[in-house]
Amino acid sequence: MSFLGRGSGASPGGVNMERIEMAVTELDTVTDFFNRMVSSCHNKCISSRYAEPDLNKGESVCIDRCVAKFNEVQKKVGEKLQSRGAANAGGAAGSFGSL
Amino acid sequence: MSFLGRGSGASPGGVNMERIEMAVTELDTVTDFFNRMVSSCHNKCISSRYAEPDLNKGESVCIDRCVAKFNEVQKKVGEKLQSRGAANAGGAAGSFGSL
Amino acid sequence: MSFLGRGSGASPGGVNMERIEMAVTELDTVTDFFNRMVSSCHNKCISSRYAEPDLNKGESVCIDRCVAKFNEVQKKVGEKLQSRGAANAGGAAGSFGSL
Amino acid sequence: MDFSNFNAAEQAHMTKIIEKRQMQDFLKMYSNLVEKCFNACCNDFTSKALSSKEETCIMNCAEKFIKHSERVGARFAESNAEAMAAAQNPT
Amino acid sequence: MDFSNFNAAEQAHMTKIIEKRQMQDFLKMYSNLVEKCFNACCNDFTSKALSSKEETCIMNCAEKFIKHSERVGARFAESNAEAMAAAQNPT
Amino acid sequence: MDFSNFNAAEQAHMTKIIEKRQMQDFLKMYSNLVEKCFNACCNDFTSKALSSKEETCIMNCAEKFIKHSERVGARFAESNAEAMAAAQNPT
Repeated sequence: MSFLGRGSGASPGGVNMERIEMAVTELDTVTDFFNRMVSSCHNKCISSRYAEPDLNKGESVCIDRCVAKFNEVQKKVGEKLQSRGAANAGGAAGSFGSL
Repeated sequence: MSFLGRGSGASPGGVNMERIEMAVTELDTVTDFFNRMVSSCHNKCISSRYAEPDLNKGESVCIDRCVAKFNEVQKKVGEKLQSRGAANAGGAAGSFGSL
Repeated sequence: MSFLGRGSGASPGGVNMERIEMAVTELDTVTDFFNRMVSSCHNKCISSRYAEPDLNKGESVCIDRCVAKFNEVQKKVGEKLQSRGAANAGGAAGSFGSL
Repeated sequence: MDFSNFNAAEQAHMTKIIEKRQMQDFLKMYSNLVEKCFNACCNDFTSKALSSKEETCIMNCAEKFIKHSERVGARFAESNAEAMAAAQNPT
Repeated sequence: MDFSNFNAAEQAHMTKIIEKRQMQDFLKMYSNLVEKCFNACCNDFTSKALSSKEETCIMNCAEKFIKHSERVGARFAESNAEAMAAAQNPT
Repeated sequence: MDFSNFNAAEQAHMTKIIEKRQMQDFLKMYSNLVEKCFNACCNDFTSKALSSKEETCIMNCAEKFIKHSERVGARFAESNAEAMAAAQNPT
């Protein structure tokens, strides 16, 4: 996105590209998080026999609890990353010599 | 891509960016679909012992049928999504409060 | 990236976009490779019981060997792709009629 | 997400980007659904046609996945709304 | 896909994008192949060198995956060609 | 990677892109970690609260994954350094 070569500040038309980029990163992050939640809770709660098209009672209750737990895990992992100092968690930084 | 800030209409050089963007989305969609087909049929048809480098008769026949079935599934799922109204299928729209 | 419509050559500010694009492709490739290595070696070496927060001796040794083997596999597969002629390996080229 | 501090031009820009993302997300969900239901329902490759049993499984799988996504989306929206309310009215 | 209604400038643009995508797809296929064959063939971590058994498995895995992709690609192209023909000559 | 043949403007450009990628990679690692540890540790959905056993598992999982990534990163950097040295001083 920074490809656009118009760093910060307003560009023609009054659009601050940096602000837009940050909003897009946030949007993509929430979407990715949501998709992983859908996929994980599907694995945990939905029987793969597919005998009927509707969620049964057990599946519905499981989904509700699964979403709550997934959110809890997100908080716990976030705390852990913060306590460790987010920046050096990747392990990849600076490790790119040559392929 | 709309990042470019040149919505519809022809831009300098006579390139209609909207048309290009749609073609790129189509290209990416077909590529994604093809890659999932390759991966799924590999899981279904190819033994993971890797005793020889060539596809044997059974694997070859399995691949041909797998591609046909995968295409059928694509049609069935497409019909289902259309009958349900494609737009509200995601479940995510509007659900982005804050992370 | 070529979306920018400024092919080769220097653009305003003296930035050669083609060169930047290639560097970004390289960066993304190394990152993708590293992430797959992390994930594969995690599957091979780390017990999923999570009884303690530290890597034990066996896990640490396993990781070191896993990285070495993963690099070896990368070389072997690279040689295979080169000997086959990289270009026609995908199988997808030209197969895009319509979805 | 809150775009209320965006000016009109920026909001218009975001709207276009969000529309594009929604189309991409829908297409990705579509191929994900094909892959998931194919993997769960098709295990017999003695024929290239879908058996009626496989077809029923596919239709149930797709329908159920959509209902599942909707339910997860509803719960997720609720928890986000609660989190925002809590952030604005700390006790 | 059909770009016949694109003007010359647009076709040139698409060609560049397609070339870039092909390189990216190739690189992704490469790392995917490394991951897949490593996961299928390497299960012994008592040594850091590949055993000759592992090496044979890796080479067969890579060769077989490429042949598999080519066969899927050929069948996929045929079914797309049929679908296009059917769309142009409805009975 | 070697950007020494880049001019100042190009290096500045790359720095911004790399910073953006690092933030994206961190966010992706974060959600990946949530998914992985949730899948490994949460198997009981008779309650919506995390049990203390699940919580311990989550914290160990996250900590261990980070240490694992760091170790893989260190070994990867070493092997890249060796490969570069070998390329510059062929025997």
